[in-house]
Amino acid sequence: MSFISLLWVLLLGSLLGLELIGKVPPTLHTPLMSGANAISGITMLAALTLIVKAEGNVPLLIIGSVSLGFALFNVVGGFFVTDRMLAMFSRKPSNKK
Amino acid sequence: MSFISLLWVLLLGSLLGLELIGKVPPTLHTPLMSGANAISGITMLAALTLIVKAEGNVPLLIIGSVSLGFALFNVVGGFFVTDRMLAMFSRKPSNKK
Amino acid sequence: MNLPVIIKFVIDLLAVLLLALGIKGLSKVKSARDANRLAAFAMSLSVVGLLSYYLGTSGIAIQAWIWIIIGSIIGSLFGAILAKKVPMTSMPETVALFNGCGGMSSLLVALGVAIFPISSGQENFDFFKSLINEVSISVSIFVGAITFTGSIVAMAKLQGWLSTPGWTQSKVRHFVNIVFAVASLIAFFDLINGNTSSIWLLVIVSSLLGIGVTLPIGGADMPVVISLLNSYSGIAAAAAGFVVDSQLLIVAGAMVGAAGLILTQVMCKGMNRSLVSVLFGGSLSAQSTASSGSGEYTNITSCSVEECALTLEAANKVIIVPGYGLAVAQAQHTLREVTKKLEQSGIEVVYAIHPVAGRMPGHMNVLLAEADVPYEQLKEMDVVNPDFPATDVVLVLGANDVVNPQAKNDSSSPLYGMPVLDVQEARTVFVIKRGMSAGYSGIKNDLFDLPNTSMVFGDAKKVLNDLIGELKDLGVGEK
Amino acid sequence: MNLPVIIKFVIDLLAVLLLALGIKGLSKVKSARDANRLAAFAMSLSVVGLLSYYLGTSGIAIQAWIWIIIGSIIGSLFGAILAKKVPMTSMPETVALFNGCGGMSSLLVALGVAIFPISSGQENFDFFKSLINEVSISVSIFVGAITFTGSIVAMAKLQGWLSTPGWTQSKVRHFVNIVFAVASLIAFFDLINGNTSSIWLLVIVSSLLGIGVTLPIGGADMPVVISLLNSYSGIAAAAAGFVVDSQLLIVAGAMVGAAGLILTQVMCKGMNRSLVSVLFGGSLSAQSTASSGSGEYTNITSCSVEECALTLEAANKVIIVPGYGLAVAQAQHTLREVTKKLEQSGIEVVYAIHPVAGRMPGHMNVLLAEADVPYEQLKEMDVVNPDFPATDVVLVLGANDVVNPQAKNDSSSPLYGMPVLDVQEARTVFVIKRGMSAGYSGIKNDLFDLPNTSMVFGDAKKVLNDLIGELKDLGVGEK
Ligand SMILES: NC(=O)c1ccc[n+]([C@@H]2O[C@H](COP(=O)([O-])OP(=O)(O)OC[C@H]3O[C@@H](n4cnc5c(N)ncnc54)[C@H](OP(=O)(O)O)[C@@H]3O)[C@@H](O)[C@H]2O)c1
Ligand SMILES: NC(=O)c1ccc[n+]([C@@H]2O[C@H](COP(=O)([O-])OP(=O)(O)OC[C@H]3O[C@@H](n4cnc5c(N)ncnc54)[C@H](OP(=O)(O)O)[C@@H]3O)[C@@H](O)[C@H]2O)c1
Repeated sequence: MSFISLLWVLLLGSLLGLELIGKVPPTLHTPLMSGANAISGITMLAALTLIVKAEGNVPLLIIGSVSLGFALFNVVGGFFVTDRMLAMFSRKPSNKK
Repeated sequence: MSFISLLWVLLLGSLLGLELIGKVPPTLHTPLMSGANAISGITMLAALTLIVKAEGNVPLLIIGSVSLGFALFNVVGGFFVTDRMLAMFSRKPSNKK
Repeated sequence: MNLPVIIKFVIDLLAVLLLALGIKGLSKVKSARDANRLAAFAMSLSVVGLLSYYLGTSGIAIQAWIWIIIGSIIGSLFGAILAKKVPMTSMPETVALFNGCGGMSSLLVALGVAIFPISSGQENFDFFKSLINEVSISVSIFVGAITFTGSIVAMAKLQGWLSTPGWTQSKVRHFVNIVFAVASLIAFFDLINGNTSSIWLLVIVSSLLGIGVTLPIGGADMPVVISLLNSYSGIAAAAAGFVVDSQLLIVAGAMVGAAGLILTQVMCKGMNRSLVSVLFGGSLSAQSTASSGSGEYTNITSCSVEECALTLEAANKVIIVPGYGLAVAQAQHTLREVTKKLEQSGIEVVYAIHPVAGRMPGHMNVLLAEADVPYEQLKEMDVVNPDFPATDVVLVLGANDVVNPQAKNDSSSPLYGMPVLDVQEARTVFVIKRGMSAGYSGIKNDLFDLPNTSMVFGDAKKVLNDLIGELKDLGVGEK
Repeated sequence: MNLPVIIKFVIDLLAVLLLALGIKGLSKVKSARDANRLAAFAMSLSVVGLLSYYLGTSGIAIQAWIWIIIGSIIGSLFGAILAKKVPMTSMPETVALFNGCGGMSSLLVALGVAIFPISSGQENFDFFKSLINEVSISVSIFVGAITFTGSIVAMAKLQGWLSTPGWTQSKVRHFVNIVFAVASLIAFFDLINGNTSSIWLLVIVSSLLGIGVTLPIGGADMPVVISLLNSYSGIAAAAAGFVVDSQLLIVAGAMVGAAGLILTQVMCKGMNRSLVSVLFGGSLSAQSTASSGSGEYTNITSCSVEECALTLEAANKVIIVPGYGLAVAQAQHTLREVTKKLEQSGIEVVYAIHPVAGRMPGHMNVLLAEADVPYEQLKEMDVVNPDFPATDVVLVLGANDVVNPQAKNDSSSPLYGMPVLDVQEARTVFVIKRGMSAGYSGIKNDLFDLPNTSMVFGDAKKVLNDLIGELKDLGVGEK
């Protein structure tokens, strides 16, 4: 039962993802890609779990830590760079002032 | 765990429902309402389950059967009536022929 | 994890996909009809999935089959007959009735499970599991009962079987409803605490709550209420899904519940209303009798059917504006006869359809289509509005708010911002209604005061019948 | 079901809601920036949820904390520095790099779990559970490795570190890739069968597959490929969610995976390409060298920078059309200097931005904003198109396809149907590019043959620098 429910969660998450993006203006394709990319770094949670559950197994701790590093590189860098791009777009209102 | 997963299913189903309907032209409000209403008769599955699992308990069988009747009244009537309404709208193409 | 489980999962998954596609498709004109059929197919698929699962595992007893067949045949038969027979004018009450029965079904399932606990097949029965069970049973009963009684009241009001009692318009009703709500809550917690007998209390007070909330709401707001109750019946289905442990039910119920909520919002917006004022504001028409008395008309021109016929005879282009009153009078067929006569004399006739004209959104299209008005003659508001200046005669038939120029000119008006038909720009406007009373919004209509507007008082159907006679006398439409 | 579980569930739920809102908001100009921050907040929230859950249950060892802190600090630091430092012209490769690292992270987690099976806290360990575990580990490794190597290749190609080897354009590549795919499949099933050593085979062949698929694709198609790989990294995250039993990971991964797929489709459409031809068609530019040779130009006018400067000096209204070539030449700052000079002499200057001009969709806006071009001067295609007939001079800077009139006139052209800028309607058009080679689509540009078009050959940055000199000599912009 639990596994079936997880499959449902997978299916519904996918359907939701399909629905969430309707029309995107071309100007936003790149920032949206970059933002979604940052979100895909959510694997950091898996890396964290690995470290916490490693129970002193040093090789596992190292693998987990490296994995966490990669994930956070993706997440932090991704969000920052998206913000930088979007900051360029949103000069509109600041110029109108 | 299983219950938590069911809650996730509930949440994601709701989010999906929120996303599915974007802009509906007013002409379709009534058919959409009526069609969605027919779908809510999905409780017929619960009624069926009740009957199958009643294990010869007659009052339960009766309750299940009445419940099934109500649900199917909703489902069958709902889909038919929606189709009748939508048939009226879709005269457009048949007139163009 | 055996074969039946896998098969059922795949079927359920497919059913959910198709249902989602169905709901999505129903919101687009092009795909709506196919989407409805798709959803119907998905529902049958889900039944096949469930039955095949039980056939593949525990089996289904003969006795169970008998009750299944009895229940389905009776339910489907009545549903199909009603759906075929019901006139298009009664759509709102029909949808309300169907919806109420859906709620009743959830209520009954929950009651059945509560009274005769079934073996759920789960071996690891624990306290926590039973708590969830009781919560979902209570929710299912609560929401199911509200949906049922609320929908039945809505239906009765729309059918005219029930009027709005005066006391429901006073503040007392809020007090009464709060009492019901609190009582439901007490019964709810009592039930979860294991006191099974309070189940009947819950059934009764939540039924009363459904009645108490719906009764004060005016007939014109009913579409919104039905849509909201429809959303509730989705929630009831999802709760039933927790009771019988079915993800499919949970997903489908949640989808309908959420989509219904959005639709309710969209509907409110389309009618220039807010959900809060619909639910707690009481009947608009009750409020309006007061305010419409204070709106003073200063320059009303009333005229006879004969005059109207004479003007029509001389016209080249006529626009018909049908409204709520036409639907109430069920005069769409008579109207069609009038317009046929005009067309036969070479007069161009067009129908201007406001999106919320009638009793439900989109209702007017359905009514006129049923009266065999050719689709090409139905023009949507945005299309027809530029044509009014070049129009000789406009016939406003039981419409009021949708032709009120205040919506454009008077920013203090409650109608302000609602898009309207610019009938006042035509050469002559005839307004056919029974008296000077206001429309749905209860607001004075500036149109009636304009010099180019004449009122023709009387029931829409009667006036149109008279008009047919007059036109016949004038020889219109009899080349 | 204790308190930590409930708290974690609520936090996870909130995080998913916010992430969904974030993805949705990122697709609307108004809300994009806030949505990005919202998503970032949701991610931190999810970390807090996870850590507090473990603190509340099994606790977190000091040693674990140390490794957590080391990993996070190093990763975040490098990420933040790169994100701050990287020039806007290198956005595509930066996104590719980040994406690849996300894939690597999923790959490592799966490897770690596979090599050192951890106690998952589940007491009822059974065969079925371990099967699921192995499948999800394999999927995570497979998709993670492809994402990683594919993204790194994409980055290297975009940076110019890697060119497209000739053999990858022959049919051989399909054969090679099929071999890799089959080998992955074998390793996959071997792994599920319990043969843990084949994990390394899986890592190697899926890495090779990622390289083999990405290497033949031309640089201009890279945005699509990166978007697709981004979708993959979502799938890898979802698979990792199955490995560590986290619904949050599954939902977020699935959402990103599906949204990435849609975005990939939308992007392809915006560039008039199909996903299949991007993935299996090989490099467009490799194909185009052939076809562009066959496109014969009959009426090319070439002119010097001096002539161009003279015409500019006499103009009243100038429109700049920046394209891919401008981005490659990194000439946006030089361009800004030229336009400043023109403006100072009272010439009206406007930039016409085609949606897919540049190296990525929306790239041009970012580049010009970085060069401090005032936002008011950036005009979108639909807005600027009617202005061309009233324009004296158009400067086409390293743009080609986006100004090709074939897209409107020639229904047999592969470009047909793509919206373009109607530069040919201006009085004079100067096209600044290095030679006669074709653009991204490899198609002859009819614009170059028109009598009012003159070519100014040379690297965009060099030509613009020369132009500054010439304008200075003419005394433009020095009142
Ligand atoms: N379509 C929908 O979905 C929907 C749903 C709910 C609310 N609404 C709201 O309802 C309004 C609809 O506008 P509307 O112009 O169609 O209707 P309306 O403003 O409600 O006006 C209807 C008019 O018809 C007249 N009438 C009633 N019965 C009649 C009969 N038997 N014969 C002749 N006339 C009759 C009434 O005047 P007398 O009493 O003087 O005859 C009344 O003024 C809008 O405000 C809309 O927002 C619409
Ligand atoms: N923006 C995006 O998201 C994106 C992504 C992928 C594909 N695309 C596609 O790319 C095309 C974009 O159109 P476009 O007009 O911007 O570009 P284009 O059609 O690719 O043409 C670019 C032109 O710039 C010239 N060029 C290259 N380097 C130069 C330099 N250093 N100095 C001066 N000129 C240089 C090239 O000619 P020479 O070699 O003769 O100089 C080439 O003809 C569209 O077909 C679009 O569908 C766009």
